[in-house]
Amino acid sequence: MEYLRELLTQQVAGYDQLPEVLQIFLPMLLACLLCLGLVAFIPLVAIWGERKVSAHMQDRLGPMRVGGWHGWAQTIADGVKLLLKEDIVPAQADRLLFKLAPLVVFAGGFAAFVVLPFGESFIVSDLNIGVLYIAAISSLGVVGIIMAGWASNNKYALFGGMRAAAQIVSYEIPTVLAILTVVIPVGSLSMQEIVRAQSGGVFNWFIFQPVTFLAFWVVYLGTLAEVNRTPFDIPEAESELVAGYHTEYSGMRFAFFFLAEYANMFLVSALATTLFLGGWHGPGFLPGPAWFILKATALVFVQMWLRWTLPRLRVDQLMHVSWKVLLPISFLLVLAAGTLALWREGSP
Amino acid sequence: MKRYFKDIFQSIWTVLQGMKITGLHLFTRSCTLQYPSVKWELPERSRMRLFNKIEDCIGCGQCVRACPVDCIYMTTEKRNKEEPPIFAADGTPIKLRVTQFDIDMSLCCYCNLCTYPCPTHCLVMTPEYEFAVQAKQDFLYRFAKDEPQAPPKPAPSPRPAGAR
Amino acid sequence: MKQASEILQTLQEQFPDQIAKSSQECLQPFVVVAPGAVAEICAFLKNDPALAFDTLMCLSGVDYKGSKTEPERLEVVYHLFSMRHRHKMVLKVELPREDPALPTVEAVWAIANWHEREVYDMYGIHFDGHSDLRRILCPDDWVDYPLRKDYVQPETYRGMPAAADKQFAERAQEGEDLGTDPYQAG
Amino acid sequence: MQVEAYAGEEMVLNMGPQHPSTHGVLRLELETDGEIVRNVIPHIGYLHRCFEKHAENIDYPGVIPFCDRMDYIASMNNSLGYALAVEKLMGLEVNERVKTLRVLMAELNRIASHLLSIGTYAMDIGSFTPFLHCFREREKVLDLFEWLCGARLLYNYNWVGGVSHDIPEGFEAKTREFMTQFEPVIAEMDKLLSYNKIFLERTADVGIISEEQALSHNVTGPNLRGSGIAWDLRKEEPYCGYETYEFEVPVGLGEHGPLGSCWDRYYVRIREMEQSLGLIRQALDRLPEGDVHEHIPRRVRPAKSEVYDRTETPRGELGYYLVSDGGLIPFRVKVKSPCFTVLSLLPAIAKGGMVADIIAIIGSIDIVMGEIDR
Repeated sequence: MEYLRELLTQQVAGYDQLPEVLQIFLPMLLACLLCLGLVAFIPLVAIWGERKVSAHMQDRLGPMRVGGWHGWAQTIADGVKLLLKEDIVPAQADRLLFKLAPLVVFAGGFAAFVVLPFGESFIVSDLNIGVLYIAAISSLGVVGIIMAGWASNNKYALFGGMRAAAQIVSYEIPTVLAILTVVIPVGSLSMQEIVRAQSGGVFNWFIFQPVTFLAFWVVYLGTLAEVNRTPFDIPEAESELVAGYHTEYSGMRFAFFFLAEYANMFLVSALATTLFLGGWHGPGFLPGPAWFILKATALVFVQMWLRWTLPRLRVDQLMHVSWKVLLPISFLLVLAAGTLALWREGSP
Repeated sequence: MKRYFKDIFQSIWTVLQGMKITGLHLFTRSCTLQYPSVKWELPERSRMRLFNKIEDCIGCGQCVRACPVDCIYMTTEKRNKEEPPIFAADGTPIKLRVTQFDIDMSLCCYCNLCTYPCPTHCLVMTPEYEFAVQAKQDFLYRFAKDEPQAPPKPAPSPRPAGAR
Repeated sequence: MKQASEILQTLQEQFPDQIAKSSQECLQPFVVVAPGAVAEICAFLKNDPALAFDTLMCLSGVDYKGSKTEPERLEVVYHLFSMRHRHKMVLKVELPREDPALPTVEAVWAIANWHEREVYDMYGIHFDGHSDLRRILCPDDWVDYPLRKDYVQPETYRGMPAAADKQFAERAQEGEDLGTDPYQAG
Repeated sequence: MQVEAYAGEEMVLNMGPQHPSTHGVLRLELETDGEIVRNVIPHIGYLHRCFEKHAENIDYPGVIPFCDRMDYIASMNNSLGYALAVEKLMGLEVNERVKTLRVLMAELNRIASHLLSIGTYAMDIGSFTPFLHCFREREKVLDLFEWLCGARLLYNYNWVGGVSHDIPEGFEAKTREFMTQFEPVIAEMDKLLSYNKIFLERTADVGIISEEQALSHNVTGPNLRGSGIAWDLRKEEPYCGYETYEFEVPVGLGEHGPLGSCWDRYYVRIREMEQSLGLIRQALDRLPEGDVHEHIPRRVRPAKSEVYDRTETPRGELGYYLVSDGGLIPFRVKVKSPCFTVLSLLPAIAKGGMVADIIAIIGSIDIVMGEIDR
């Protein structure tokens, strides 16, 4: 944001003549709009991408008509259709919560984009507690999901909401613990600091370090569960719960859930990129932001690949994976990371 | 404990194997036919739309009796002796005037039982498959061309439900 | 493996009074037993080690009203099979068309539960002692028993028309104008 | 004590008749306690089309299209059972070519049916890709059928005393081609789905049908064989000359958990497809000459008699009880549906499981509502 302000001061004549409030506020607004654009744009691409990936994995073609080349405009057309649909609120639903829930889910994903370091200076706000902020704000979505499940006054939705709550809360713990293994050697919670700590070649990325290599997989699995993707998609398990917590939603409200899901997919991939894959670092022939997006996209692709390969776990098995497999591993990893850090400090 | 690690290993291994297969399928040719621009050539035996070449129909009513869902309606009357003799394409003399030959395609079950007994093979199922219409009544295909000449008989009493 | 005649003989020895009649000449020999004894006989057929009819293949009702060859009655037919000995038999029970009732064989073969519900649903035959004798295919408040030969379809069900509308061809024949025939036009 | 205190916490969940994975219009009344299912009450009849009443009002050949529509996934096998029953009633013997063609088509149809059942089962468990891979293969079988008799789903192929069409020219070669490319697909399905750890976890100790339950509920077909009983009517009561073919009857072995689980039933179907391939190959090899319309009677009018005849369809033992009073229309046609009997077992095996298990069980018993409701 500071960068944006500097940019505006240099480029726009008379910008420093504006009132001080506006000088601070305008870059904020611009940054917000940029973020919103990203949050809206990334899902559009991701949804189209997922449809194409799934189609080709299943020997189909996927959308081919809208927009000409491989149906690139299909998601836009779908979005327009969803916008134009009738807004239905079930008669017995809790109207306020019902309407609020998609916004809460969407806002959670949206707010987390603030601390994503797209490039050396491409970050809205480099909070010094960036990692903590992301862990906290991205869990806001679960509140929205429970609201949706409860407010719909539908038993399937309720089931979905309850499952989501149990799942997201359980997987938060191993994920955050595994993230700690990165925070310990870096000594900072700032996203930019973490990226900077991985500078100097591919082998300085945390994924190629002894302890954090395992931590990467724990984080990847944990975040996969947090964004409700297969094999952990039980809150919206369509063959069991029809559509889970968004059974009763249609039109634009459903689109919000949908956008939030894909925005979250990108978000957790971007988080993993920042923490383990060197963020915007990469060979010089591409700019930093391009590397960042490329790496995150690759992780999103793996998420899709998994989804179109695997069946779905059952609730108890899901809990088993979290509490009996990932949690012990992440504890061990934190222990190992701490020992390593102490050992390194002792022998410089 | 051993089982615990074996399970973890097996999960990872089978997941990777599955991913290998789906990954390979990414690059195999897809089998989609882009329907409205590429049309499917149906084999000649395809049973789609019914067609009756009314010029060859001798009005024997075998199709009406064979139809298990009663979707063919036929009314005939005797041709006068004085009228010039006419023949179907295969030489069968036509002794009856077909004044009604209606097929309600919305009732048809595409079983093909009506075309087998047809002695002049004038009733056939064609491989044409695009015949959607806007209104259900447009599915009533009326093939008869002749007008009844004798005074019409009183309409038969409606069929009792569930009986034939 | 036992022949039908041997099975009949065993049954006749065991239940001399309950066997109404039997036929050995037809395609599949059958035994007709008294309605009241059917549960007892079935239990015997299943538990006797030499017979061991462990599966009930089929349980059907038949309404003989209007038959050209048979007297008017209802019939319940049990097709039994023994997986162990690989032999079959057909057991029949004849019932009057008014207030038909016979004991259930649910306790002998669990599948009889649903089969008997279906027969009750379609023919109105009561199975005494059945644990859950509700209609199974028709709605709970359906009137009359559809597979009886004298069944008349109701005009309406809960205010909805139950009979089919008049077909288009009939309407056209009565002179109603249904527009042009697209087949002829195009 | 504790349980009683929470007795009011149970919730009734109405699953179906419109639900993505109740395989048609099955309605289940679940009494759930959280995720645990305390009781299941199946309600059927939503697809009741009065088959038996219809059959009492149409002549014998006219019933065949309606038979096709009962188990619409395996129409060839359905009409085969009916045709055989009527032939038995009339004492009609068909020639060898008809018999071989019937076996050929029944086995092709069995593959198509099992592909659908496996594919939808994968989808019930949450895996989409196998579903479409199965459907892609199934389409190829349906293409063959369309070439043969003009219809893709409801064939009206098996007639009383014969079949409707002889095979078109080049059909043999095309079938062999299909078989060569289909065999690797089974192996691929094994890798992608059967031995996937998540799939095993979801299915291998769920929905156990014991031998005793299976016999008492007259469970038949792959569901019975999944419980370890090698019972196949094609072996035990051969029809259409099945006794002259070489094939094995795959049974569940309980390799991954207790015998008779969902996984065993699923895997029996995979192995059965392989056996069907062998049967098709044998049938193609021997295909004798003959006229397929040779024994079709001008008028189907059996003498007064009755018969119960059963055949092995992909879903199990399909029985037809026919009563003839010597007329042109059947006096009574009763169908014993294999799905009907196995569905009656659902409450017994589903109690105490989780909601997700209900789906796994329904998928594994492979029901078609059209046949249950008739």
